[in-house]
Amino acid sequence: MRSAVIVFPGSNCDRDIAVALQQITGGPVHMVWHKETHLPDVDFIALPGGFSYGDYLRSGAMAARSPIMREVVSRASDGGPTLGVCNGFQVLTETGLLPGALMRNADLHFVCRDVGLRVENADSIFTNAYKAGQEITIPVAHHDGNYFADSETLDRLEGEGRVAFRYLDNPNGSARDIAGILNTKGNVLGMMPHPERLIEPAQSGFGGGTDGRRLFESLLNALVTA
Amino acid sequence: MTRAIAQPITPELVAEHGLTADEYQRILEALGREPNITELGIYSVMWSEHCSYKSSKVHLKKLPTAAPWVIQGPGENAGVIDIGDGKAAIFKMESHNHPSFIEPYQGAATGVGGILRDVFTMGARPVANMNALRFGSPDHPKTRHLVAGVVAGIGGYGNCVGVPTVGGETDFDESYNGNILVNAMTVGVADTDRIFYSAAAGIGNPVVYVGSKTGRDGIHGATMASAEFTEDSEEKRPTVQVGDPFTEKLLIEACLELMASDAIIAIQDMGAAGLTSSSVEMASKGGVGFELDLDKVPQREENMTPYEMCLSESQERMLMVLKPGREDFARAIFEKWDLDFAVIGRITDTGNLTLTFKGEVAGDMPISSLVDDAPSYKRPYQIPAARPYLDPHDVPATNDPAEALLKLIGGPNLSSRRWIWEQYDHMVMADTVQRPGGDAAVVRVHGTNKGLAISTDCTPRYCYADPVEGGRQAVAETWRNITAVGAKPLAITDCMNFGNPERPDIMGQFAGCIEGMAEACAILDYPVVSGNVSLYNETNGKGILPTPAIGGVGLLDDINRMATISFKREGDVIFLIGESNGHLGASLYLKEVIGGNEGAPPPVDLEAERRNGDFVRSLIAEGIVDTCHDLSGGGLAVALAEMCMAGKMGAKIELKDSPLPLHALLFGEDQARYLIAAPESRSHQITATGIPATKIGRVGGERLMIGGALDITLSDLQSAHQSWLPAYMA
Amino acid sequence: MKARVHVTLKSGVLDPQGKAIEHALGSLGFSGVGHVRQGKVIELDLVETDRAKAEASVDAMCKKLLANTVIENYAIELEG
Amino acid sequence: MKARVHVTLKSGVLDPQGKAIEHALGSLGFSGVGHVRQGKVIELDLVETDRAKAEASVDAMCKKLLANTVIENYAIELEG
Ligand SMILES: Nc1ncnc2c1ncn2[C@@H]1O[C@H](COP(=O)(O)OP(=O)(O)O)[C@@H](O)[C@H]1O
Ligand SMILES: [Mg+2]
Repeated sequence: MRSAVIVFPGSNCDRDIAVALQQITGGPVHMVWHKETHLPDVDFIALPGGFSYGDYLRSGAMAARSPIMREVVSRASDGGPTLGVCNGFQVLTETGLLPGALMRNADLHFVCRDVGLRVENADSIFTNAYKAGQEITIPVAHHDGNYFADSETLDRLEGEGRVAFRYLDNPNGSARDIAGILNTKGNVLGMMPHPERLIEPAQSGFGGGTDGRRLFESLLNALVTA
Repeated sequence: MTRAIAQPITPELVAEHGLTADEYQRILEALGREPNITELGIYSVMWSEHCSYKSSKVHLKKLPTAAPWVIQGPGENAGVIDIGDGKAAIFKMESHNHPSFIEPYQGAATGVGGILRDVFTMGARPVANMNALRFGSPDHPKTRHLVAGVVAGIGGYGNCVGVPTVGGETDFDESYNGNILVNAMTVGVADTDRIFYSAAAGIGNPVVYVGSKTGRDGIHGATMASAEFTEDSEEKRPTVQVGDPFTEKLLIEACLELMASDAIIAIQDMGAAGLTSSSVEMASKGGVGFELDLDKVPQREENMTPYEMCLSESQERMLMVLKPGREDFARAIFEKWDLDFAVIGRITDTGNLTLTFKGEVAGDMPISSLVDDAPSYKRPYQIPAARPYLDPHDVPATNDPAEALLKLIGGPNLSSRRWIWEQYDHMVMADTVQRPGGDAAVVRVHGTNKGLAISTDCTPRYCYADPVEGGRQAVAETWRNITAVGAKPLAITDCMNFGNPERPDIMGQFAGCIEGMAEACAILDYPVVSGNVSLYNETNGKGILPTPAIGGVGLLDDINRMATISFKREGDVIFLIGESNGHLGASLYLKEVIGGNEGAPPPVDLEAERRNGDFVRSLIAEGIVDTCHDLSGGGLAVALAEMCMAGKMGAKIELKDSPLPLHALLFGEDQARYLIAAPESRSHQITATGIPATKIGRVGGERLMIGGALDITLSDLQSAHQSWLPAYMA
Repeated sequence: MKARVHVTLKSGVLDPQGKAIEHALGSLGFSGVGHVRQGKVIELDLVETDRAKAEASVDAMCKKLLANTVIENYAIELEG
Repeated sequence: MKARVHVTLKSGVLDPQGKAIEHALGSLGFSGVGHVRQGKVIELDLVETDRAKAEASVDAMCKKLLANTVIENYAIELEG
């Protein structure tokens, strides 16, 4: 499985997700600079976490208008598997690939901690290694993770099974405890929690789980075995 | 602030620049003429306490700085130690106290930015940030606002840059009411064969400016940091600097990219006193002169004068000397990252700093006079006499030990700092293997199984009670914290925060703390490789508690053999390592429970520290013990409570007969002690001659029970411990 | 010419910052403060001197970058 | 009564957001855009109907909370 990680100025989880992809999928990972206009031939695109453009103006806004995003949008619209984590999720909503917006956390504080999630949809290419309804732990680290969309959109997301993950204990005020959502075709996932930060025991201080790993294993199942 | 070049130098102007008449006389002698205003400004910052260390130099010399693993001791931007496999750890701590009091968010943020630059300027990728914070009394009307701003500022900068903030310390004491302390530390990792230094070399080589443009930020910041606070400096509202962490992130990436080539001869960040101090330091270290064309300096504002450009403290800027002919190669990298790049001068053989502006010479000063001729003072000092030993029998007992414990762990000084560290991204880079909340943070050396253990510590109430003992203790506590996770402590950085050095009692605190630190560093093989001095931390003549904050770094050979403070298994046997003498002088029990503050601090037996620590570390390394916590403020009872809370598991402790009163056994702060826990099957291995190791109880249940003295449920412990700070900040 | 772009949240869009300010003002003892909203102002210096052209160009900037029209409204003010 | 508070950075204070927006507009192909600054607007609904009293009270809110007067200026506009 070949992956591309898009690097924006201010991305800071680009290496983390590249390491996770390399370690778990075993395939090559291309780091693609935002000023590029072409994507390499890959099976999967990741938009990493971080503070692209310092989160200035609106988080994800300037990155969403980078040259490479035209190409990302076109591949994703054609069904190309695309994941946005944290800032990557913000970028995806800013491009319109995913509905809604990520507002400032309700208590206005940046929040970094392990959070409990419920896997709401375990059928997607991103979540097939989890069980539906499974409760997992993955860390969040963000200032703008408060998911907002109008109620029709929220109803539609829920009705179509496009809520991938929900917070068990909402850390940011997100509407309907939403932590991650899929697009209509199910090939684009945006999520605030960082699966790449919990893929081996050391990252929990050897006292917790490695629940982030399954997400990358799901991709491997879907994109390689299929 | 705009001043013409031709401004006459009056005695008032000299005084306004923080220079004494004697110091001005030295300038006249060095130049052989009157300085112009730009030159006066430059002398004033270079000779300020902040840049020249004029009051502290004579004492700092006493600190041990060498060890076989030290690659670079004090004198460069940061200290460098060898951590094996061709890698080095590079680290330093720095204060941003005054700016943070005036504008807590930006003051703290730019403090983080500054210390990051000190580390990546040497070729290291920053891998961890720490922050040591001291605030005034929680009841003081400003405290809450300052805590909120400082924490948001540290997070705002570090989170954006993408370096995890993995630990620190947070104290509250009324002596900081008008003068908080914000000390930030950065640790980076570099290849030992790619470390960059600041000594300029090569006559004719280009001097290059990169990063952000220069504005009128923080002019006089460096002199401000060296002047005592008065009520009206709050009113004057000196230009504060605004940090731009986004640009810093780009600067890190661009510099590291350029550093992978052979283009750089020397590099230095522009810290306090910006362009001036960076160019003077680079030229002085290389024994060369610098000629700078100020018109070439990228400027953010119009009509900037030479004075302003030389003294501006605009952030996110660096100065480099490049190999000739490599300018275009370097420029392409900085342009890729959308950063300014300008060749602003060249190296000369004159030994002078020569500034030109609009075709005229705007300043011309011998570099040696700026650095070597800077005043150095042997200020009179009087180390305060050590307070007498306080017999624990003379300290009132509590009639409710459980309530005393809850008060301690639920009070300002020992309550959980979760509210703080959750605002810091402490996991970015995905290598944090021990998160905040333990004894030391551990960050994996990327791509290996090694870990760097980091802790910052200082107990100012001990330093006040006895500076020498307090200095020893601060060093020993970081050493202990690093040992407690299983790592070998290698070296320290320090941040010496004190009051007005012109007062012999304050200078005595300084000298005393240094004496104690020096002794501890020597005996523990734990040299000082970098540091920072912040003096004049006082308001209206009232100094802060002496606060020599220590940042220690150690190496864990294998992160799979790491200890944490949490109890892990029901039935594990708990041992207390070290001797308990029930020392309650200057203790937290005395301060928080009884409301006193007398007596000598606990004596630090450095030989015992070493013995006990080496023993504990070997148990962890051999895989016998994976649960360990050192004892510090609040003593045995607090440490046990913390281990229970971290592991969500109770413990049952038996108290043996002892001549000591119960409150001294529970809350005494004797040094060189650890609690460890291991399964029964391994517990027989926990013995060594000459090391006091006492079996005191077992892990298990949902309550902490200590003999007949105390019985508290885990949930009562948790709610006391977790609620204070969020409630205070709500 | 100078342009000022006011970006405000559409009504119905949750405004955590406004809400927090409202709450903070209350705890500081300011009474009689109802609904609080927070918006942005972006000031631009433009080389363009023709009003209509300037307006069109700033409008394009808003649509493309300055505002997220899913959640925000914007208004343009020109000066000079 | 409605109050609008405009909070802007004092001149000479670095405005990282403005700088980044300026740059982004440039890369999106908008030419002729000079200096860009970003500020905040806070809108408040007030129960107070007396203009002078409202102004004084909003001024106090600005000093205490809404503006960081070390680096920011503020201006108050009242309506209705
Ligand atoms: N300002 C802070 N930022 C991050 N972590 C902090 C801060 N203050 C305290 N901590 C963390 O809280 C824990 C307890 O701190 P402290 O009581 O100083 O520990 P110790 O007594 O072991 O030195 C440590 O893990 C420390 O890193
Ligand atoms: Mg400790």
